[in-house]
Amino acid sequence: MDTIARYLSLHVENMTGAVVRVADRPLGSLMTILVIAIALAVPAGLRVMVDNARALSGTWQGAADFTVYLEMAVDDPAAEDLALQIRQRNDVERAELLDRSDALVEFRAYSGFGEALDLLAENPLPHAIIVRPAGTSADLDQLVEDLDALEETALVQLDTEWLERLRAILELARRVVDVTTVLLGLAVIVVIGNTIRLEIGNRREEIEIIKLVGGSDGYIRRPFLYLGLCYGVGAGILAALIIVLGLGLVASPARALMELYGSDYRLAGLSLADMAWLLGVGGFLGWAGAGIAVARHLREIEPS
Amino acid sequence: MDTIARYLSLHVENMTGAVVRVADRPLGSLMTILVIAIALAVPAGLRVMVDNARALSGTWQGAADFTVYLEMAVDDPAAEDLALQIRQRNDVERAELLDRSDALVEFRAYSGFGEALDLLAENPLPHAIIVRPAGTSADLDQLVEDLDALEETALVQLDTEWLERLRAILELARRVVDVTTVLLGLAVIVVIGNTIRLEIGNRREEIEIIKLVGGSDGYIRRPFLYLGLCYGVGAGILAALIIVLGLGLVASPARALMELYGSDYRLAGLSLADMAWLLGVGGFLGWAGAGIAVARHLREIEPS
Amino acid sequence: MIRFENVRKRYPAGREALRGVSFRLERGEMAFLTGPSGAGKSTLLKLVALIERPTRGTVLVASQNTARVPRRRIPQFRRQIGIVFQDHKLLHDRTVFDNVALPLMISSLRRRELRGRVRAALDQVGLLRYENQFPLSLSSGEQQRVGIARAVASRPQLVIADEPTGNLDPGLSLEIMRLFGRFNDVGTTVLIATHDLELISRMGYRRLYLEAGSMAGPAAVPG
Amino acid sequence: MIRFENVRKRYPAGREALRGVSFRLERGEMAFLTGPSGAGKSTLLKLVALIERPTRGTVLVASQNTARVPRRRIPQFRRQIGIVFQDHKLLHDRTVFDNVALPLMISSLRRRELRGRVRAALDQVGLLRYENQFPLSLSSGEQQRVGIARAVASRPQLVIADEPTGNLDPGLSLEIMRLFGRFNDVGTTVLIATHDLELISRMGYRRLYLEAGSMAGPAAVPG
Ligand SMILES: Nc1ncnc2c1ncn2[C@@H]1O[C@H](COP(=O)(O)OP(=O)(O)OP(=O)(O)O)[C@@H](O)[C@H]1O
Ligand SMILES: Nc1ncnc2c1ncn2[C@@H]1O[C@H](COP(=O)(O)OP(=O)(O)OP(=O)(O)O)[C@@H](O)[C@H]1O
Ligand SMILES: [Mg+2]
Ligand SMILES: [Mg+2]
Repeated sequence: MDTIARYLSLHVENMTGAVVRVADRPLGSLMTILVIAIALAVPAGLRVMVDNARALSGTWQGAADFTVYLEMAVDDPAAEDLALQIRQRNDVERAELLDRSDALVEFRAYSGFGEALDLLAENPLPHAIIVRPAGTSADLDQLVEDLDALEETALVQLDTEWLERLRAILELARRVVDVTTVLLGLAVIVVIGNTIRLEIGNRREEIEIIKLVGGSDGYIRRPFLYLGLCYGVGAGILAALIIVLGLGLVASPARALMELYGSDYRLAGLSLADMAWLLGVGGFLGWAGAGIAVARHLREIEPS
Repeated sequence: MDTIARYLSLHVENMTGAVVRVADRPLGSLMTILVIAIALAVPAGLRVMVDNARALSGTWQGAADFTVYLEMAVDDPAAEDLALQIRQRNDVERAELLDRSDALVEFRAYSGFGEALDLLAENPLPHAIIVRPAGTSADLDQLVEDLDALEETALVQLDTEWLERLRAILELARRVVDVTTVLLGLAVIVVIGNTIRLEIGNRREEIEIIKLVGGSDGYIRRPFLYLGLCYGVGAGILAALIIVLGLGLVASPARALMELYGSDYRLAGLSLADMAWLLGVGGFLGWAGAGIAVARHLREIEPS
Repeated sequence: MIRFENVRKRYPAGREALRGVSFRLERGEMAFLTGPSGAGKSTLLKLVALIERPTRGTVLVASQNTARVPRRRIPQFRRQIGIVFQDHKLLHDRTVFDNVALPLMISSLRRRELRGRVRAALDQVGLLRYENQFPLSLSSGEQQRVGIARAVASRPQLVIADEPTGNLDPGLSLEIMRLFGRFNDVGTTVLIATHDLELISRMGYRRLYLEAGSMAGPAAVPG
Repeated sequence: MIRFENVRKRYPAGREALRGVSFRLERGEMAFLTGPSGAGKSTLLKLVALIERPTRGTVLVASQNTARVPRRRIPQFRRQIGIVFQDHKLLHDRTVFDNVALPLMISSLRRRELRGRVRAALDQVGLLRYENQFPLSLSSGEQQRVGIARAVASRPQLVIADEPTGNLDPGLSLEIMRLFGRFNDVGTTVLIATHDLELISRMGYRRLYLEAGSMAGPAAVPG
């Protein structure tokens, strides 16, 4: 019992020692923490942006609905009949008849050539059925093939080009962010490891002396690990702050973009869970970086 | 003459001394250089990506051409006449008549609803004149107004929505990259300053001793400045390498994206000028960071 | 307590600091180690404290063969020895009190007891009034005495000291040597390397004489 | 060469190390500074080398009032003084040769001349054979002698030494003191703080005696 209490008090002592050391040279420590914070904030911030873009792309278009255009000759009752038939398929979630006149309105709204269509002499559109598939993309191919084979069908059009473009852009952005994340995560470990390494160098004499009077490796190692942890957690907090500020800076062009799409989507900020993540990752990287540095460099220092 | 020669030899000695010091502890120095390189590479790499996207968006659509749809009643000779008239305006660079039948073909190709148009009973399109304006966007408003006022004109359509969306996205990306650049540029200075600060701490005894035997501040400062320079230049080189590798990693999704647009645009890499820039910026930031750290911390160390 | 058997020490640089040294220091004994500069005195003490390991021969300390103490057991091994260093080896960013308390903190001594022991040790070297000062604000003689206080604060069974009076005036030197004598009186084994021949001739403890890495004279008692 | 006029030194901690010291050391003179531990010997030498500044009173060195030497001129000021430190103050990552060469490099001496002077200085302290060794591989007496070689290599007009024989055996101590005597013979002013009363009584130079921050006895020659 007593031993455990003493061990704990030793730990607490080390921890406060580390905090004191950070607070003791406020500027130097703040600089270290700032660098780590930036290295954490950049990928986290970029990730928030990409997540936002994804959520936004979700609001732009539902699932990959597609349109079945019927022959001009198909009349209203036949078209409605067909829609019902399609709706009953297993691989179809929804199928709605778009009346010729409704279709023209729809076409105007989405084609981007809206006003140009006012110039048309008569409604040139046939009936159309809008289908939302239920299955996977493999099922989709089969479904399209089936519908195309119907004799009433003039054309099946998968209007997914725009969505695909967007997905490709986001995919690319995600890849860029991934590369950045790996690079900067590496940077965090190296910065902390490096700082601890130089810190160890600065305390070379102290380490030697403690070894000389019988301090074990664990005793020497502990304050450095706590120091790394302090750096990491401090950096996590600061990173959250930087992201909030950074999002503020990009908020205005983002809003401009939203307006272009007539969207009332609001940019999502950093959630509490994200912040907890940042703290956790910061603390872990700090501890790990310190551990690596200590393991590498503590043995090198032997009294002579 | 002799004094200058000695002074120069002192400089050379310091420079080689710095290089030797970097090479002497290969791992530690490489770590420092790696961090700085990452901090340089991330904004530079993102910048390259955004530049690419801009160049690409340039190939997608020329200047902001717009279309003047004529009344259905306007016949071929009258349309041709009007096109000639428009072409002669000062604020118009080019004006081309798009024949009704040609227009249908064009419409099919660009609207994304191409095949759906095959279902139309007859050509519903009027003649159209495609106008490329010559002046600024202020002139443009006047031009559009004038053309809209012509009695033959049914509709003037500025089809710039897609381009505007793209520009907004790129503007947003550029803003994000700017924030990132400032943050990471700051990080570079702090990392170098911090490293030099700890390096100075590690050499505290040496500095004290040199001061005791009469070494001037300049004599003590010089090797640290060269060390910072070495870190910066080394990091610049490594950053170029990282960018080349990073671009390699995002090349495949980028190509997928290009294919979606049917573009044969090839991703531009890092030019020699960019690399020179990286080296220059790295070297400058290295020297500056070291200078700041040295100025701050050298005075603190006085023999006692 | 200490037994050297034909110990040789050759440093990596190639210089041979000890060339076959054998002697024995009994539990509770006190002895002075003398010899000219570069004779190997510090080297001998370093072998006792496991700061260096012998190239050949056997070093036994408190019945343990030092060759059999693995790296990770060295801290424990050192805790039974109080060492006074030629260059003090004090921590400059801790107070005199904290410096003396260091070995006790490492052994996780209870706070109350630690305090008592540290102050007793400081009192013995006459520096109690400086307990809250930092080492840099002390004269070198004062620093040396802080080092002595640290070495004895944990009441080790063996104390080794490398020229503990090098920076002290003759009067203080004698006093410090008498202090070591008092530790010896209560059973501590003491080995002191010193140049102060005049001083030790007055004190009459056993003398070990090293010259060019070999033990000479009547002091050498083959193990 | 050195003139103290009613010099007082109070350290920030509040302790008064010198309480009104006046004395004069003529150009070409050699003197020993003695006194018990904590008397203020090191403090006095630090005032000469501008490592500390007096709280009150005037310190003149080589006809310069040290109070009038601004911070940025201190390096130049120090280059005219050779200093031997109590704790050697050697650079551990440079060879013995480079350590001794340091003050000469700082004065941008030509390579050829530098080499000659360094080797001559090392020869004088009997360590020429160690020129390519690193300080850590030397015994402390050897390190102390390297420090002496460094102090005299630039042939300064004034040499001050703080207990330069603290880690040396009596024989070597005498030899080193004689070496300082020889520098003095060729015109160098020398001031040495030491505890080795027996030794200096044999040498017969002037003695300055400090006690508790005041100069006492016949040595004190009011400025
Ligand atoms: N780490 C080392 N590497 C190489 N040689 C060393 C090392 N330490 C000591 N030596 C050499 O071993 C010899 C004995 O050194 P040691 O320090 O034991 O002498 P000493 O008797 O303590 O001398 P002093 O009285 O001057 O302190 C010396 O010649 C010294 O140069
Ligand atoms: N930097 C400092 N700050 C505060 N007090 C100091 C400082 N340096 C020395 N002192 C105090 O001033 C007094 C004189 O110290 P000094 O080092 O001059 O003594 P000394 O004569 O050289 O002693 P020794 O023979 O032990 O080296 C001592 O009481 C010491 O504690
Ligand atoms: Mg020794
Ligand atoms: Mg002193």
